[in-house]
Amino acid sequence: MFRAVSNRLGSIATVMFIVATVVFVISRVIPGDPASVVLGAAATQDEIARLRIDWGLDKPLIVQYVAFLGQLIRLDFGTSLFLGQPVAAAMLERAELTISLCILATLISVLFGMPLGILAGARRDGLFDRLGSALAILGASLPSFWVGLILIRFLAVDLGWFPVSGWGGPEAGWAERLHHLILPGVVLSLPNAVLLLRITRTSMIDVMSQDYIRTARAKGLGPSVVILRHALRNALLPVVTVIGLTAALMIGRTVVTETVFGLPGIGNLVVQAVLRRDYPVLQGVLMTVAGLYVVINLIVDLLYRWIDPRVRGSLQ
Amino acid sequence: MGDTTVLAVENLSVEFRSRRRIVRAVSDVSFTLKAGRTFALVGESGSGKSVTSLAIMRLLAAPAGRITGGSVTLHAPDGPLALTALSERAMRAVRGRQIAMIFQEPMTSLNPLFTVGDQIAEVARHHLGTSRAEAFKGAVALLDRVGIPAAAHRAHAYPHELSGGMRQRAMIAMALACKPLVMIADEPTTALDVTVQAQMLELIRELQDETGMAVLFITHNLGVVAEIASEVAVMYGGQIVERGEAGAIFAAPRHPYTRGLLDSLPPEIDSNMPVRAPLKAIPGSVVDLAALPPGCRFAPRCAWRQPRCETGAIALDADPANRLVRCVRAQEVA
Amino acid sequence: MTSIVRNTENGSAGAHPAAAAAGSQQAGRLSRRGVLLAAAAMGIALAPARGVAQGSAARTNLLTVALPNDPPTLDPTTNTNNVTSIITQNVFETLYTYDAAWNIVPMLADGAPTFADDGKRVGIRLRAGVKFHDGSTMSAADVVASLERFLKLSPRGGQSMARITDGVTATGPLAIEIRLKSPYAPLLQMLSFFSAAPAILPEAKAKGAMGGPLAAIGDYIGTGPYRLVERRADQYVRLERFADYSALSTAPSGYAGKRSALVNEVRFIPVPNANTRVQSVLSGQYLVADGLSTELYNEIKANPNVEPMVVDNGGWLLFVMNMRQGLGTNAGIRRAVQAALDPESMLLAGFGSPQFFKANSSIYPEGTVFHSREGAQLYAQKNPQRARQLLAQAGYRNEPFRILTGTQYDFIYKGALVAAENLRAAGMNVRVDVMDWAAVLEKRYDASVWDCFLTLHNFVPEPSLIATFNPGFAGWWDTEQKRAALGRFNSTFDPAQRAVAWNDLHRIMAEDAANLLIGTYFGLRAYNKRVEGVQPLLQAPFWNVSIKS
Amino acid sequence: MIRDLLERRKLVLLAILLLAAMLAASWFSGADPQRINIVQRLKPPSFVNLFGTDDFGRDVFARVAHGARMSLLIGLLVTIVASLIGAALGLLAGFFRRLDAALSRVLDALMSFPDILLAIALMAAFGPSLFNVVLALGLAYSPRIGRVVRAGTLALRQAPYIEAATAMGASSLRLLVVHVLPNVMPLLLVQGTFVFAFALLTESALSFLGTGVPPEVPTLGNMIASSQLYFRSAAWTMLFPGAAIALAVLSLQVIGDWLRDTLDPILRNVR
Repeated sequence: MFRAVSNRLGSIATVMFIVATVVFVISRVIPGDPASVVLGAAATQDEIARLRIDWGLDKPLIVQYVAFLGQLIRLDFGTSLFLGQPVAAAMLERAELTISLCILATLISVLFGMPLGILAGARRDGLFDRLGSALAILGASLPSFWVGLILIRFLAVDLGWFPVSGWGGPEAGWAERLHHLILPGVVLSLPNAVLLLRITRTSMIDVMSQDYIRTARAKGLGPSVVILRHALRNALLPVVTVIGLTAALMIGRTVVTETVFGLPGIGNLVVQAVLRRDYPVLQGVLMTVAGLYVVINLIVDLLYRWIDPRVRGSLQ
Repeated sequence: MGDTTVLAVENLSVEFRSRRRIVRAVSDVSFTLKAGRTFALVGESGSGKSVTSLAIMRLLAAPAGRITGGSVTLHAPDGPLALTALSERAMRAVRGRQIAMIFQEPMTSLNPLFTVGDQIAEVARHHLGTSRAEAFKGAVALLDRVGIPAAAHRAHAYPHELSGGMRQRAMIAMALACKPLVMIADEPTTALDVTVQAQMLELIRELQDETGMAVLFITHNLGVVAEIASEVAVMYGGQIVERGEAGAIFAAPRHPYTRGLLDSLPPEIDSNMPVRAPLKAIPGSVVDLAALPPGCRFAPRCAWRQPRCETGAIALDADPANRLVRCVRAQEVA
Repeated sequence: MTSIVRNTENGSAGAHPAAAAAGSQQAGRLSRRGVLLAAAAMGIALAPARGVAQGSAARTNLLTVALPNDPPTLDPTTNTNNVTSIITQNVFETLYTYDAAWNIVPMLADGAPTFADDGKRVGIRLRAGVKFHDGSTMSAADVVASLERFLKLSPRGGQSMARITDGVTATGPLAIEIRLKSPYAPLLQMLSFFSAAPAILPEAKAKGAMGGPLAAIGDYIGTGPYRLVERRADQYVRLERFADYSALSTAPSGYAGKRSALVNEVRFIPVPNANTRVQSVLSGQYLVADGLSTELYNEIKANPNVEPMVVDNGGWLLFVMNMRQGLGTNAGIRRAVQAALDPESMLLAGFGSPQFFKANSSIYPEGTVFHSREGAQLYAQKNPQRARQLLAQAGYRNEPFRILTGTQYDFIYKGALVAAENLRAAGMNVRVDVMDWAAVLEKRYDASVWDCFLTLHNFVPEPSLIATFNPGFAGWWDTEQKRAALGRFNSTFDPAQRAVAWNDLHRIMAEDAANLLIGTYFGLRAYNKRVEGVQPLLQAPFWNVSIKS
Repeated sequence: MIRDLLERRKLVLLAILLLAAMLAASWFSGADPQRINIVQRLKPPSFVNLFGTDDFGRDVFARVAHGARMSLLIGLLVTIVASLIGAALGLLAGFFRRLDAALSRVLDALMSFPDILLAIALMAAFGPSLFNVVLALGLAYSPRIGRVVRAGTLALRQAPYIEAATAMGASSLRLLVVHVLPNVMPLLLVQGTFVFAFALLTESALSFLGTGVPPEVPTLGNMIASSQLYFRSAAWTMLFPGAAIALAVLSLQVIGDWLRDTLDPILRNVR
């Protein structure tokens, strides 16, 4: 067991190193410089130069790169050039919103994707199967921001059922917070729900054709018991990994959803960081997101091994 | 035990219907299962023997598979039950309770994510409503009864932790959970190696003597039939071509197909069988159930073929008293 | 760049779709209850409650203001960002300010300044008993330290003024003196205009931040009617009423006179997406939305409970040419460009309808001191043929004429596209280089990359405050006659002579054709009808503003 | 299984026709998508302007037609770039055990960035131009293809005919190109179709965020981004481009699904 985890950690370390290098190169190659953005259009050239020196942007790239890696080891992402606060603090302030949004979106995608997938897979080419596949393909082809704008227009502005943007002031309780997160949650969950539906359906079809399902029916068990107890648990194995992975990839998609709905989360922070050339924040968010993805990947992998008794015993 | 009939299959016919093809998998099959005795259904794959067993259990893949004729009647102690007429819910009460079934692939017939004990206990808890602990204790007893060593420990094992033979024993234990009247064994020994095969047959015979249950044994291996069956029916192209007492048929097959099957057996396996002609294979390939010839379905491959074989349908008529043969030249074959 | 971000901001703060709406102080509370999200999600979705959506706005003592972007910093002195000024003008005050007619009137100063040594030594007396937010009372030492900080850090006027300032000293507990190297006419403008402003801070705070922006929230101590309470970047800035604010007794007029905080809290929320910003005020989620696109005027007008407000002195568009390198150095080509441009269609493309702009040749409108007819005949020639001749005479050989632009402000982007069409009609080989705002701002100072760019300049009450006259400003317009006229304008005190000098400068601007005036445009904002007291100013203050319940 | 494939063929034909129509629409749309006519701005759909006009007075139908062609072009180019990089990485990683560890770490690293995030960062780094969008998205999607090709190559490596070819002394390069590549092509084709669909969506999202193709290049994403403001007063400026993207992605997915199922027998032994 230990050997399996240690070489996984080894590979994770190399992956994170490559990620760090890619992030550094990207952020340093971006044209446009943060100093001019902070000082405003009327600032003269020498003021901009002075600020660049303050931020150490004038040092040769190699020096900046080493400094960057040094900071990373200590998990210190440096201070935002723009927000005047440490990057870690900026992310923490926004993490709560993004994480709540992702949890809600994952729940919505599970609540809609899986049951439909199970029903579709249980009886192949049945009504649910056709309906499910049609919904899946349609859902996967709608651009999320377009759906967001339409929802805002009709549900928020015309009907007034939901707030238009943001997620309530500091005094807002979690009920109001939630009310703000419903529409973005739905938009964010769309691609995941579709993926879950498809994966669950394929997995169900595969499991329903297995011999032990025929055995279960031969034991006289009713269809609901056969599906829910015997088929579902086996079908969910591959689905669990997908839920884990898509939750991680979802963070990337929050960028669009948070922009459409004006939510001050991490997704929006990274767009700002790019547009304001706030290198430290860009590096911090990209590292965190990539790190999160790798960690979630590991957890899901271990989870999968633990659930499946066939593998649990012989953890190679 | 005498020979009280437990299960009667009369003129059973099954079809698989898809948009452009109708496969007549089983045509007009009749036989009866007697308590304490084993009835064998023999034939090459595609002869309809497995479909017959699934039809009895009403486990045909809906909506394609359908029973299009005949009936299956279970003579339970509290009165006969026409299985083909039962509602799905009523049939569920029969499956696993009065009629149990074991399958060919022990490796995949058990749910990988549940312990063996749980899967056996589930039958008792479902049908008899016994408590979880009691059912599990029963399961351990059954495992012990079917010859699995250290049954109490093994009950907590997962299927992948058992050998093929042990898993098949677990399947048998599961089948016995509710002391069924009939056990259908669909090629239970095919996937096992020869030594384990013999033990399995011995186990089934013991259990049968002990419980008096009727066994429908489905196989393509004539050697196994000789070992275990008292009565046998040979199926070809969805029809029974010959039915009768096992020993008699082995000694004097009256249908060309049965004869061909026996001739293709390597002699040394059946040392107690007089050596007939040299090893011969049956020419041609199995008939296509979607394009059945008019007359005898074996005619295209039959050495004794005559024009009249291919005109009208051939009846299954009693040749000597206790033998049925579906061949006009049965006399000459013997 | 989400292209539709209408903003009359002069500064750049290239923020575009920054996050909007307030974050949560009770961070801990929600995450502990994260697990209830699922059950609640279903419950809430089924019970649409309009009230909840506007929960925070319903209270009558909370004024929510949606702004186009999140200010990079709240320091009133170190940057020219328009959103920063809008917020901090409620927190800090300056020695002088403007009344409704843009006359300069005392604010923290106690009366007009005294001039000695023919204008080189300026004495200013200070009001007594003015309270800072931290309870201390304003003294001469505070003002001296604040002005020194202004001279050192303010990019707008401070640094150019610093070159001709010997020093600032306290001549008494409530009196200071500014010693200049030469008379400086725009001095009072510099001490009044609230952008990169000479905000008055306690001495300790000013001295503590001589190197850069104020760091902690606690350092933002001013004398204004509201205190800065909390700032969560990209989420909100919260100001609270300052109980013992020392108000003037004179009647309120423009920025001058009595300022009173009529609401408990003013909360500024960045909502960069223009569409979302206007929807949030139309749906009643926020009470005020600023920097809106004039295209939305009709839609706002149609809404029963929201009032549109056109701000007539929004700013003006300038077509700046590169005098340091490339085609722009050739005067003939510049005049050809001047002849080819059609300001009317450039403005129509950007602002939607003539109701929201004036295609005129003067930076300041009729009826104001600085209105000028000079250069009118060179304005809006819309004459591609004449341009073609001028190009031939200037020896133009079809080299690419590069227009540098970004999409941060849609009226700049569209104006640039129309200008490109006009120049192409005159036979020029035009290339439009579009990039995001941060890159535009950087590239402006790289003379090798562009030939011209269209930019905006916010309304400023006095020409000396116009940044583009500064020779260091991108484009590097620095001809001999311009430098002389600018020198005369800045050194004379006598208004008549200043008007003459200004007219000369206006004429030279048209003749040099380095900075072509395209026209002036109006700003648009919208506010809920329950809000009273919002003034039609570009940087509208939020004192003397109340909410009807 | 076979039955529903035949039935779906009609659907796939329709999808292919739709994509072809979107590609060709720009040739017979008549109006010039770039012609600015301020007086005609924001006119509702009419016979003159089938999809109405936008805030510059340009004909929306012409712009959607050109936009569709441009977006599809970008999608295709991205797929090609992603396939080239992905296939190269995948083949090398799959075939040469020594390279496998390093290359698959690189694939994992790229894969750990959500595609849109990586694209945004690359776009900011490269600056907004058509070529850069294709490069950025191509890089972002290359690991998705790389992993599939690697899996395919790994599976094929033990295949008897590969061993036979090696036995006959075939050079690894020849082996890769002649033997492995053709057998991995179906995998590439299926994955490529889905990458094409995702690229369309991501390109439009990039344009919406303002970090995509320069605004004057009429892609569908740009059109939606710039028409947000007129959603209430002139909804057609936003609805038609959005519908066009949805239809294009829908068609690509139908084709992708069909390809995967018809090529399934081949894939099955590889998977």
